[in-house]
Amino acid sequence: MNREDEIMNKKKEAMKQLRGDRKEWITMASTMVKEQRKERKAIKKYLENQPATVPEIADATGIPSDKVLWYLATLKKYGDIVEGEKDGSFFRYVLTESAPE
Amino acid sequence: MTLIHHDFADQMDRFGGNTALECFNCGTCAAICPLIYEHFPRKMIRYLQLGAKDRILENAKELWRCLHCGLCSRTCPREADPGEVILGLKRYVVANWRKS
Amino acid sequence: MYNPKDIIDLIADNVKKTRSPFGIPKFMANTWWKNASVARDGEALLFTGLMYQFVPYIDTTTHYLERYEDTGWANYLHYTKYLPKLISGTGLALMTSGKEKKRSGRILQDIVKILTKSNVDFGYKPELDDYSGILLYDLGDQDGFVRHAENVAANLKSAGIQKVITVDPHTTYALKVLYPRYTGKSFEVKTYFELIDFSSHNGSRRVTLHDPCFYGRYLELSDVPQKILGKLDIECVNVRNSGEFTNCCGGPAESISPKLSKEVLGRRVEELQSTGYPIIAMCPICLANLRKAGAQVEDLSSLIGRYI
Amino acid sequence: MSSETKPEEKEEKVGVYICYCGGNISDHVDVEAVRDRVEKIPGVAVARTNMFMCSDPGQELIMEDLRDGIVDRVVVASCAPSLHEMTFRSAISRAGENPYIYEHANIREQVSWVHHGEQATDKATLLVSAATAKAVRLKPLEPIRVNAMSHATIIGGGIAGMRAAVDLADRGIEVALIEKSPFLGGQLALLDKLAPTREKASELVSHLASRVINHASIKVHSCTTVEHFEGYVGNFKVGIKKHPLESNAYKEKMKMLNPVHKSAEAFIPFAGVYSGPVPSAAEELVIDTGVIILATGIKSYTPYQGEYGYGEFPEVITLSDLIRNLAENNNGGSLLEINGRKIKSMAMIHCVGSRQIPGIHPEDASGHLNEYCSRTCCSALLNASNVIRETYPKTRVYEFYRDIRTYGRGQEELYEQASKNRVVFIRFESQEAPEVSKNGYSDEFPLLIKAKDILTFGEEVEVPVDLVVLATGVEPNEISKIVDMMKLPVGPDRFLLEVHPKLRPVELPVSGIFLAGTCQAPMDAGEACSGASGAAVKAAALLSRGYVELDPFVADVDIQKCNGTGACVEACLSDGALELVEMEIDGQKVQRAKVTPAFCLGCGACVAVCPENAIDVNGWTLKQYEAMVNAIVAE
Amino acid sequence: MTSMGISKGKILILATETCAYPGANSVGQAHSSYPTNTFILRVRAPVLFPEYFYLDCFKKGISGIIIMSCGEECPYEGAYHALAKRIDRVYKMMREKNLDIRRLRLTSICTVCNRAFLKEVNDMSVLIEEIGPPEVNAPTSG
Amino acid sequence: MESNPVLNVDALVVGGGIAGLQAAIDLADQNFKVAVVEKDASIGGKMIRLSKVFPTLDCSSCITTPKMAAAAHHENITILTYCNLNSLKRDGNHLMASIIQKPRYVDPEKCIGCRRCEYDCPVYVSDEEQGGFSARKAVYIPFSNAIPQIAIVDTEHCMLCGKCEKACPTSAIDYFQKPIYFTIKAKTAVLATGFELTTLEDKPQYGLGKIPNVIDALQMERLLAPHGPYNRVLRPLDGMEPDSVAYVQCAGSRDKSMGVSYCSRVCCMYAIKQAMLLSGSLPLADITIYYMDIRAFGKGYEQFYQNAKAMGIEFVKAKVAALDAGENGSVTVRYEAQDGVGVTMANHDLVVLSLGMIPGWNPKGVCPVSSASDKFIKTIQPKISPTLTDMDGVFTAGAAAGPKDIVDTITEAGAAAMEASKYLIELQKGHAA
Repeated sequence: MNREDEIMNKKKEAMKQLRGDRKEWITMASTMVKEQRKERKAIKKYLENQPATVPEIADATGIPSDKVLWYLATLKKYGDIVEGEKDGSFFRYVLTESAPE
Repeated sequence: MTLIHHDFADQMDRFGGNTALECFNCGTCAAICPLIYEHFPRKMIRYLQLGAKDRILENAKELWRCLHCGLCSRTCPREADPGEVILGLKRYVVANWRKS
Repeated sequence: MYNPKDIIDLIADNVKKTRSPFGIPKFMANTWWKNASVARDGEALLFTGLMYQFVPYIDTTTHYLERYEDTGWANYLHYTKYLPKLISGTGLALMTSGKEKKRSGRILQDIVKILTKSNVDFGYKPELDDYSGILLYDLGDQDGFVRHAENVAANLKSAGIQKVITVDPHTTYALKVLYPRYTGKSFEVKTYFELIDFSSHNGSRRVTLHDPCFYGRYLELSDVPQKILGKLDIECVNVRNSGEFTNCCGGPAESISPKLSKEVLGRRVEELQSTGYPIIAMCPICLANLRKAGAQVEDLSSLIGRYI
Repeated sequence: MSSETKPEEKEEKVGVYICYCGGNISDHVDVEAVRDRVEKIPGVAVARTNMFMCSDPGQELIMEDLRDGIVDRVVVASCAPSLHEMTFRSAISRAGENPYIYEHANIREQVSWVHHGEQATDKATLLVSAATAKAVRLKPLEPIRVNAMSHATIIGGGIAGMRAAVDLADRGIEVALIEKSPFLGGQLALLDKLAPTREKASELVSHLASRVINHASIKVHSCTTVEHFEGYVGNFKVGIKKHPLESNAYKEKMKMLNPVHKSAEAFIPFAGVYSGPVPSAAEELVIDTGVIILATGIKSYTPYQGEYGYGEFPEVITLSDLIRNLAENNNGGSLLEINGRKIKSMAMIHCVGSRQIPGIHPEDASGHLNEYCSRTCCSALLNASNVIRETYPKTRVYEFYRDIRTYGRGQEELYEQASKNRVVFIRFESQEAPEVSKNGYSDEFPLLIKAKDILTFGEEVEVPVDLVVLATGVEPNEISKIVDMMKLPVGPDRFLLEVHPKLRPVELPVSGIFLAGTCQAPMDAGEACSGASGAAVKAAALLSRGYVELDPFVADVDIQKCNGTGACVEACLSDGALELVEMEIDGQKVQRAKVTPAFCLGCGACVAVCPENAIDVNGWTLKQYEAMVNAIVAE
Repeated sequence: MTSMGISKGKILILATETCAYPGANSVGQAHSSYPTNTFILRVRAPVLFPEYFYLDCFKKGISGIIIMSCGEECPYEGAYHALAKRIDRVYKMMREKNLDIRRLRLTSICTVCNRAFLKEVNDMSVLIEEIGPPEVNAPTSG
Repeated sequence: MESNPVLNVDALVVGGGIAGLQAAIDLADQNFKVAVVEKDASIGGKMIRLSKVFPTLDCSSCITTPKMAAAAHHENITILTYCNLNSLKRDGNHLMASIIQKPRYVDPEKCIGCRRCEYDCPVYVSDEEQGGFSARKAVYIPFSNAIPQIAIVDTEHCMLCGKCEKACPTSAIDYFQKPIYFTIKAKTAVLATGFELTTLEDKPQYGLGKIPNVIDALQMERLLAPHGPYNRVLRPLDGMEPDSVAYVQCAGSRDKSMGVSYCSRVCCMYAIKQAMLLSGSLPLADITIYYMDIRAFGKGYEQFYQNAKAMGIEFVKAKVAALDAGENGSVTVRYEAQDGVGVTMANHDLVVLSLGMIPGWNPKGVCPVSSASDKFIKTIQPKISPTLTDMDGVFTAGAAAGPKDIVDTITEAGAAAMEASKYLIELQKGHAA
């Protein structure tokens, strides 16, 4: 076993240990991320067909409207959507072309 | 016009509920009161503050709207105990009725 | 709205003459114990303050008062003045149905069962069980209240009573807070539910508690019933205005303005019903009032009584 | 156009950095388009953008380019230069370059906040282009270093002046404290028990005054006024004049000086601490000093004749009158007694001479309105009410107010205490002020106050009273002479105006002059001391090095071009800044202009008159302006 | 550089560092709009500019110049007086060259003179729209 | 005490908000060595999180960043972020501060602030810096103008998936980082520990934080900030642009039923400021401020208030008694209209609670400095030496010693620096003698 492998193995061991120590947090985060992926996907999928307002997305996806807005604000921050035209008192949100996932 | 009696608040001491002057008239008691009735109970408390005896006696009946539920006293930001002030006024009015 | 002066005079007069606010002699109203197996002697005295017993009469009174309040010709006929007088005393007793009276009695009988199950050493002496006078206090008849309270307290003291078990919030407040303040006589006062000591697991259910103002705010006792129900697998679903911030049921306004009382009641019932669960009351006035609004409501003692 | 000796044909490398300002700019100016266009301007080596140019990563962009040698001139296009010119200059310094190779383009206050659409982007481009044209012509400059005297002159011997004096003296700096009266203590000495803690004003004043008087490093000049001012930071000259007592207004107060106490450190109630002998004859002196702290303070507003019955009824007095009465009369009875009259009921009226509203309140003789809140009167009034109610339980107190402003620590408690003491509050709107009139109902109370009371649902309330107390606000002291001499900015409220309330709250635009206490705005004693110490710390920092660095923006003579006509010397506005000196050039004795940088104001009056274009102001040259104009007119 | 969208005649504003320049910023802070053909140069004191500077500007195609000084409040004592005299000479030279003297304005703008600032720029903007660009023939600079 | 590494300075400043930074700069400018200890991952305190500041309406970021940069780059100042003060005790002529630097799980020397880790991290975590209205990642840079620009890993939400480690161009991620313990030895200290707000949950009548579209004033600051979560003001329930916004003043001050009897001093002015900014961004919206007394006591404040009135912002004199959820996401405000009909219910699309200021730090158990009955740090000579605490050589400034606005805070920070520098000079003299 060469020295590099040895270091790698040691790190793997340490990571395993760390994962064990933080098990509770990791499980919680993983569950949360799973849920988030699902919801994010649903929102984006709906937006693929047409720009939409928060209530429209909420109606279509069944995700509570405050949560929809929270996702949209974040997606906007990371460049996946942009704010579009205003419709009454609401803005429509538009998927950007480069949006991954 | 409301006429002021300088010593009324002190005269109220013997009827209890003598914290009326501690109220800073924010209106919480009126708005929180389950009766949802105009300015009640702050209106009566205000008359007491000013010593507007006549106004209190004219409107005395209103005092008995109070359910003595204590919500106003519990939520009063000044801890001026509006509920007890109203009870004190009831006693004052009853004493007044009995006197006459 | 009725003239408070008339009501106060009437009640004060009734209490003076009959020691009952409605002018109904005690022997007529307080009959529940005859059908209950309750000892006379015990370490603590069960003191009902007769509130539950009066409820059926209050209902009847309100029914009439409501009919004539603020009607122009009622005023013209001087009904506003004479009506309250008309519906008090034995006349009132005759107008009130026996069924209602029985229902009230059952609550007290349940309380006896609950205390017994909790191994509380208590007894009941009808001759010592008196009206507390609280209504006079609330209405501002301070002199009348103090006179009456001194009488009641002296009675208890001379019978050597130290510990008192109460069953309703108004009487509890009177004995625990007002008597020491205005009569100088103190007792060790506990409500019956503070003494409950048993648990039961019969499958969970949910109820909505309506905290009475005196328990929730003045006496800060509302966490006690919650805990006891928890021991019985009963979950309490709280509305926003509960505990220290509970909302009045409107009951206390009945004698002065049934209309006002009804408005307040309506708002409170709406809030309580919003949970969708049955409502639990623990005060005879709340109980009667909420029932009047057609809510699905029962007394705390009735609910607990079923778990014995 | 005269022949221009071009420096060596070295291409300047300008870096242009354009800020988004988090949308403040980029919402109206297409920042990326500006960048694209500017990049093409000759001389621009690189053009970059950032969300916040002033942020650390933004500054790092510039510093990296400088360190890498990509650029040697910097233009930042962002907000107003007053906000961030210094920020970017210091970033350049940190990158090891001369901070004066910097030019600022203001594309926020003067573009994105006033223009919209495509034209905003176009104008921003032109402004950046003009800045670039100037930047190309910038040369490194060295700041002018002048020795700074470790000496401070403080004008005003009130609480703030004394606080600053003690701070600086303790810090090892010599201090001259100038006070126009024979007493130290200013307005604070006119008070008694202070809100909210009821500390005795006399004790606080005495404590600080005794430190001032006994401090080896503080020289107190009482009965003294400032008559003359010149110089620059680190080296000011303050001409002062000491006045004998005949010439000023403090005779009355001096009479109270008990002959036994006619020595320094005696506290005279409602006057202050007597700080030493009054000069017997006028005397003029000049103080050489490094910095100046203004602590010229405030005075009480005087109600106009008839304002709430003032001057009309003897029973209407000011809060100052009341405080003095309270302190001086303690009859021990259950009723307050003022001017021999037992006060059974009295009214306090808030906001007299404060929070005045155009159209409602009349302007004073000089056309001013005090639109500001005087900040201290609510607490002072409540404090007085409490003292009265606690000392004279039978005296009823009514307070007529607009808003109760007990904002500070322990002040809301004062308000609550007043309520507990059964002071009755009546609230009025400014347009329906209470009316004070003769009481027509009874002889028991001479006056009647009528007010439309908001707290009583807008009903009119009538209060019969024996006494009306007006809570008069404060106004800055009359210091127009000093303002003119030192060229100080004054705000619309007539108080001295700081450079920026948050960035530089105790500084004035004239370097080396600071603000302490109430000459800046109404304050209570604690706040005035805070302000004074805040000014002192800035002065201490400035003087701690023994020298001061001045902006190098001063006139500079090109000896090659100068032919000694002297037109510049004639045009010069600052004594001593320009002179003709004899020198030898090519073996010939000639006259040439010479600049004394510390005195030069950098105004450029000399520049315009030189027939040879031989003089210019460093950093602001005529050539640079011409280049900017060329950039603006370029298509 | 591409032709700019700002096609109207251009107005040059010489704004003093202590008064008018912060005054212009104060207009910005108030988000009050004014024409875009205005170019504010920050100056320490406009007394720096010789007579020919103004004439050169017109020659270069500037349609109007507003000097926004501190007026009598000027921190450089005597500068305003010297400036005023100079501007009188510039007016004389402008007349000689047939230039409408309304193209040059000497004003005082303080740090909070929002309304005065807006009035000056708007007035000048209206004026140059009305009278068009300047035509200068003779050489001017010394 | 363990033999922790020791940092020797003249002055320790606890708290890297505007008060601490100003005090540090004023000390450092006099050539004293200063260490600033900040508990958050960035300096800047509450001020850097605001939109604009009253009464000048300057952009808060634009005023704070120069001070942050000036302190961070000052040769006499050492900034220590993400550090907790464990204890501050006197030891003879010195103060000994025991400090724990929390692990960022990112090597500060290597991180270049490029945020690639943040982009690649798959976990969305509610971003408190944005009022919880949008998300950040489990590895993130606190906010755009944070100083220092160094990422931190939020271990509570980290899955240890390794994506950030892969994305980092400088191998700065270190999952095994441990807290660092060290000691600061100083001669004097300035406590500038600032304030926190009461919470939306503190008053049951205001809905315990459960009524949609009831937010606090700091959340509104984020909605108004140019780089806020939505880049505009929207209702958090459903993204609607509000037509009517209400401010509930004294929602955490002057209210004994909540245990806060004092005035928080800044709420009137920030509510007016926000109202003005709102009327700029939502010109058609109705804006109402429910208040008891408008406390516009500072320089230029009263005029600011009068301007707001002239702009059409409605001021209603009443303390709001209760809030309820209304129809379609609106909020019902219940109050007594004092000159009108009495009890009134009004509906608004968005309601902002002007919460109260409470101390940001409790010295108990950490440092023998006393708090007053209002729980803020006690000052012993509030009139003539307002920054003195009851611990010799320890001074306080800003909101640590009671609610305070920015202007008063900055001035007071200068005053604390003055006291501290005098104390240092006294010490030097003592040594010389």
